[in-house]
Amino acid sequence: MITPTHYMLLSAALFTIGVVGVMVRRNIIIIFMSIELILNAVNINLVAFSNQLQNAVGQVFAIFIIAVAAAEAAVGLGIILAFFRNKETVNIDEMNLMRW
Amino acid sequence: MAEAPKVPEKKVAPPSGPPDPPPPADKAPPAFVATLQAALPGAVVATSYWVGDWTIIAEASRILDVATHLRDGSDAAFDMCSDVTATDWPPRAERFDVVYMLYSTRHRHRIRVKVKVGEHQPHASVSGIWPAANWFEREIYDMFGVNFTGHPDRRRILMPDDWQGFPQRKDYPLEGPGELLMENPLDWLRLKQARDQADIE
Amino acid sequence: MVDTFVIPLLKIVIVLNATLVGVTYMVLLERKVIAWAQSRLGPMRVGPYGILQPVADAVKLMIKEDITPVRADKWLFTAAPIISMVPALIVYAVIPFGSEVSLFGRQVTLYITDINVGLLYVVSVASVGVYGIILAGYASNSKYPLLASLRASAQLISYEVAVTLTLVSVVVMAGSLSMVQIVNAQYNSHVWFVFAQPVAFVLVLIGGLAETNRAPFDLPEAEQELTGGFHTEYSGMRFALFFLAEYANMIVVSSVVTTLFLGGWLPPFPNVAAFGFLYYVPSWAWFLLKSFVFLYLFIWIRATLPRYRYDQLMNLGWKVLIPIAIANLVVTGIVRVLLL
Amino acid sequence: MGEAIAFYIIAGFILIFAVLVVTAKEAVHSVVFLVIDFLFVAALYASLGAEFLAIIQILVYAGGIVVLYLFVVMLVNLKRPPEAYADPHRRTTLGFALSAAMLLEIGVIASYGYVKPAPALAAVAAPVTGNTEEVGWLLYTSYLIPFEIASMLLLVAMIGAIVLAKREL
Amino acid sequence: MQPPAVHHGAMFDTDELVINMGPQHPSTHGVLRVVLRLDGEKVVNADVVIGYLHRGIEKLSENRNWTQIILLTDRMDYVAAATSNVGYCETVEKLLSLEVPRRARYVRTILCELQRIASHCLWIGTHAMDIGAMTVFLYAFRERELILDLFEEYCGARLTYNSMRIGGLPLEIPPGWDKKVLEFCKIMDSKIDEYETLLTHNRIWLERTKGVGVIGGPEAVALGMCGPALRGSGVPRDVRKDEPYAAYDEMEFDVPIGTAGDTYDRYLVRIEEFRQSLRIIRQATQGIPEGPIVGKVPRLIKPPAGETYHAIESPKGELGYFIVSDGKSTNPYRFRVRPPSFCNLQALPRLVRGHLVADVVALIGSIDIVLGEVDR
Repeated sequence: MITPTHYMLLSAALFTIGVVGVMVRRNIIIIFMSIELILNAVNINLVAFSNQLQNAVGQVFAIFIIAVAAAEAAVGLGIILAFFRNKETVNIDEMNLMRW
Repeated sequence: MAEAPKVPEKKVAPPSGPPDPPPPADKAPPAFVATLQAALPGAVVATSYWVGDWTIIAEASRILDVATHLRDGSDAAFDMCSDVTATDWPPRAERFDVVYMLYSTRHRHRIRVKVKVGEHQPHASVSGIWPAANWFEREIYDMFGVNFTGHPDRRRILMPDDWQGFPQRKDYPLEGPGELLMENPLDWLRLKQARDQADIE
Repeated sequence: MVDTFVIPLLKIVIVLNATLVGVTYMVLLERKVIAWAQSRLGPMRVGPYGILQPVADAVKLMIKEDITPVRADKWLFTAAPIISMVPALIVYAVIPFGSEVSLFGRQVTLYITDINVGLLYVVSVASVGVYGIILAGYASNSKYPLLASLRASAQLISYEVAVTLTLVSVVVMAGSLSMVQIVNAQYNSHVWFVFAQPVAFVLVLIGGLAETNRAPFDLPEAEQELTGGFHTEYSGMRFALFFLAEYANMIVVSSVVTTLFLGGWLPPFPNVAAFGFLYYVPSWAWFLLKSFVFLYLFIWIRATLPRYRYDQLMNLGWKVLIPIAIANLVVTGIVRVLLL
Repeated sequence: MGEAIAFYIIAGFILIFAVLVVTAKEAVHSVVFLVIDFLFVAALYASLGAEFLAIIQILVYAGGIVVLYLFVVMLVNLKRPPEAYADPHRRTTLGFALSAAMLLEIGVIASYGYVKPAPALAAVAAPVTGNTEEVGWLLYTSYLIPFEIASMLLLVAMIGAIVLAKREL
Repeated sequence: MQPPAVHHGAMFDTDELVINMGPQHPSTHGVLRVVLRLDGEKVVNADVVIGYLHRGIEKLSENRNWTQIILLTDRMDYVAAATSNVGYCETVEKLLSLEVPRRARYVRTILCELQRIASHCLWIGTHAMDIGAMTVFLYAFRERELILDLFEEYCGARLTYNSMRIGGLPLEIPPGWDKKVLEFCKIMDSKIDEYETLLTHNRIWLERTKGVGVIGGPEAVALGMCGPALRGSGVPRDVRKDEPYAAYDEMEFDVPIGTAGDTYDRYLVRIEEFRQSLRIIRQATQGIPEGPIVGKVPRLIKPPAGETYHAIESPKGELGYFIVSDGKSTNPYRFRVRPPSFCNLQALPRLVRGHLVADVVALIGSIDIVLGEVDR
C-alpha cells in the first residue's frame, strides 16, 4: 500500500538532491536545473495530496508552479546569456559584480 | 624502327617587347587622349594603334593620376575596368607590361593603358579607383610577382598561399617546379640553372 | 486476461510493424511521386517498378559503415536518433485507425488505447521528439549540424505553439481531448470539422509541415545550405533512424489531421441515410485513404515549392500563424458560447 | 501490489536521474537527464490520476522549458565545464550538512508515518467527469485571479527575457 | 597544473561563428570556398577563396600552337564551351586581320545562342535547386539535353565541343540541322513559360529573391560585374550590342535590363534572355546565307607581332581574350582570359554582407559562376 508518506519521502529526497546540486555545483545552468528539481519535488507532494484528498486543487497549484518555473527559466536564462556575452563564463563564483 | 633525324631546335632569342606600332597617319587618336595629354603632361609616353585597338603607354609612376583622370574625365568616363593583366618580357630591364583594359559604359568606347614595371619596382594599385582591379591585381601578383603597393588585400589568389615562384613568368618551367621545389626551393633553383646551362651549351 | 494483455499487445505489434513497413514504403512513394512530377521514372531496378527498393535501401543502410566523428559526444551521438525515433512511434498509441471490428467473435477496437487527453498526448510526445534533432546537431561537434539544430529548436518550438493553439479551437468544437471522442463529435455534429474549422485546418496543415521539417520548411536539413543539416555527420543505421522518424512523423501528422478534420474513420456524409452504402467500405480503409491524401499532398508540395528562409519562417510562425490561431480560437469560443 | 511496484520503479528512476542531473560532468548530459527525470515525474503524475498534469509536465517542462536550457547550453557551449578550472567542491561540506539534515527530516517523517499512519481521508469533492475538466473547472472559477496573475507573470517574464537576451534593442 | 587564465576558444560563442562553405559543398557550384563570419545566421563578412580548380590554362596555352588552344578554351567554361571557342577564334582572327565568311558567322551566332540557352538552363536549374525548388532543375536539364543533342549532331561532342576553327567552322552543318534547331525553338518557347509558372509568381520564390543582394548600377560597374548580373542592376551593357561580333550586328534583339538590382531582377533578366536568344536563333537559322564556311586561312597560323583584346558576351558576361603574338613562334606569347565569372564572383562578398546563410547560397546561384572559368 502506497501512502502519502511514500510520496513525501520521494519528494523530500528529490528536494535534497536539488539542494545539494545548488550548493555543490558552480555551473549556473546546472544550478538552475537543480532548482527545477526542487520545484518538481514540491509538485509531487501537491499531486500526491491532491490524489489522497480526491481534490484537484493540488493539481491547480502544480500548474501554477509550472508556470512560475517557465517564467523563472526564461528570465534566468536570459540573464545567463547576457552575462555570458560579457564575461564568457557561466561559473557562478565569477559573478561577483552587480554591473559591468 | 628508324629514329627520325633530330632537327636541332632553333634557339630563337626571346622577344624584348611588343612592337606597339604607332598609329597610322590617317588615324587620329580619340579626343580623350588629347585631353589626358593636356591635363597630365608627360604622363603619356606614346599611343599605339593595332588591329583596331587604341593603346596608351603611360608612365608607371603616374598610373594613379592617369587612371583617375580616365575615370573622372567627362570625355573619357572609363567607369569599368574590364581587365588588368601583365605580360613578361624577360630581356627588358622593366620586364613587365601591366595592361589595363578600360571600358566606358557611358560612351561605349575602350582604351588600353599599358605601363612598364620592373621586377621589384613598387607599382601603385588601382583598386582604389576601380574596385574591380582588386582581384585582377591579386592574380598578377600571384602569377608574375608584380610588387603592388596600396593594395587592400595582396595575397595569392589562384595558387596556394605557400607557393614558391611566380608561374606565369617566362622563366618558370611549364612542367612546374616538381616535388623538389615544394621541399627545397634552393636545390630546385640550382638544378634548374644547371639544366639551363646544359641547354645553352 | 485476453482483453487486458493479449489484445493490446497484439495491436501494438501489428501497429508498429505496419508503421515501419508503411514508413519504408512511404520513402518509395515519395521517390516515385516526385519522379513523376519531374518527368522521371524513379526507382525501377529492384523488383518490378522498383517495389522492392525499400528492402534494398534497408539492407544498404544496415551494412553501411556506421561512423562516429572522433570529437563527437559519443553517448549523445548514439542516443539522438533513438530519441527522435521513439516519440514518432509511440504517438501511434492513441491514433484511432478505425472504429470496431469483430474478429473471432470479439469486438476489437482499431486503436491501441483511447486516453482522455489523447490529443494533448500527441502534442506533448511530438514536443519531446525535438530533442533528437537538437542533440544530434550538438553531439556531432560540427558547425553545420550545430547551426541546423539551433534552427530546428527555434522552428519546432515556434510552430508547436501555433499548432497547439489551433488545436484548442478543434477541442472547443468537439468538447473533448480524446481522439475517439473527437471523431464521434464530428459524427454527432453532422459535419467534418474541416468545414466547421477551415482556418484551423489550413493552420494545422502548415504547422504540420513545419513540425515534420518538410519542404518548404525543411530548413534544419536544408541540403543546399547546411549540407544536410543535423544529420550531416550521421551514416548507416543511425542516419536511417532519422530518416524513418521523419516519415513516421509525416504519417502521424496526416493521421492526426485526418482524425481531427476529416472525420477519421467515418465515411463521407456519415449521417445521411442515402449514403449508407459507404459503410460497406471498412472504417480503416476510409482512414487510410484520407491519410494517403495528405501524404500525397506533402510530397506534392515538396516537388513544387522552394524553401523558406530562416527569418521568413519565424516571421510566418510568429506574426501570421499564431495571431490567426488566437483569433480563430476567440471566434470559435464566442460562436460556441452564443450559438450552441 | 501493482501500484506499489509501479511506484517503486518510477520513484527509483526519478531519484537516479536526479542524482545524474546533479553529478553529470557536461551540462548537456545534465539537460538530457533532466528531461528523462521529468518524463518519469510525469509517469508518476499519471499513476496518481493526474493525467492532465502529466501531459502538461511533458509538454511544458520537457518539451518547452528544458529545450530552453538546452538552447542556452548550446549557445554557451563551453569546451569544459567551469568545474575543470574552478574548485568544484567549494561548498561540499555545507551541501552535505544540509542533505544530512534533510535525510534526518525524512527519517522523522518516515518513522512518524509508521507510528501514526495517515488516515484515509474521504473524498471531499466528487470528480466532475474527468481529470481535465476538473482542473479546468477549478482554474477558471475558484482560482481565476491567480490564473490571471500567472499569465501576467509569464508576460512579464517573456518581455524580460527578450530585453535581456537581445543584444541591441 | 595552471588553469588557463582567460577562457577562450569556445567553439561557439554568441558573437561570431566562422564557417567554411566549401570547397566541398552542395551549392557552391564546384570547388568554391567561402569563409563566412556569421553573427547568428547573419553574414558579417565573407572571404572568397578560389584556385582549387586552377589548371594553368593560360600558361599551357603559351606552349601550344594557335589551333591547339581551341580545345583548351573548352575546359574553361565547360557549360558554355562553344562560346569560349568563338571568343578565342575571333580574337586570333582579329590579330590575323582575317575575314570570316558570313555563313560561318551565322552558324557561330546560332551556336553561341544555343549555348547561352543551355547555360541558362543549367543556371535556372541549380539556382532554383539552391533555393529548394528541385523540380525546376530536372525540367531545365530536360531541355538542356535537347541542346546537347543538337551539338552532338553538329560536332559529335556533348560538353567540350571544340566546335570552332580559326577563320570559320570545322564542319558544314548537317543537313536538316537547321530544321531541328527551329523545332527546338518551338519546344523551348513553351518550356520557358513552364519554368515561369513554377517560379516567377511563386510567393516563396519572391520572398527569397526580392531585395536579396541589391547592388546599384554604378557600384556593379565599378566592381567589374558583367553580363546578366550587371544588367539586373539596370546597366544596359551587352557586348553583343555594344561591340557586335559574329553576326549580331545583323540580328534584331533587345537587351533586357532590371531595375532593382536584386536576385529577382537578375532572375528575370535571364528568363528574358532565354526568349531573346530564341529570337536570335530563329532569325539566324532562317537567314543562314550560302557560301564557304572557312575564310582564307594561311596554312601556318602565325599572326604578326602585336597584341589585342577582344571581348564577346558569354552567358555569364563579358568574356575577353588578351593575346600577344611575338610574330616569330607558332604559339601565342601571352594568352590571357578575362573570365566573366571571376569578376562576378569578386562582387560576392559585397553582395552577401548583412544577409543570411541561406541567401549566400541564393546569391552564389544568382551570379551564375562556373569554377572552371574562375580558376582556369
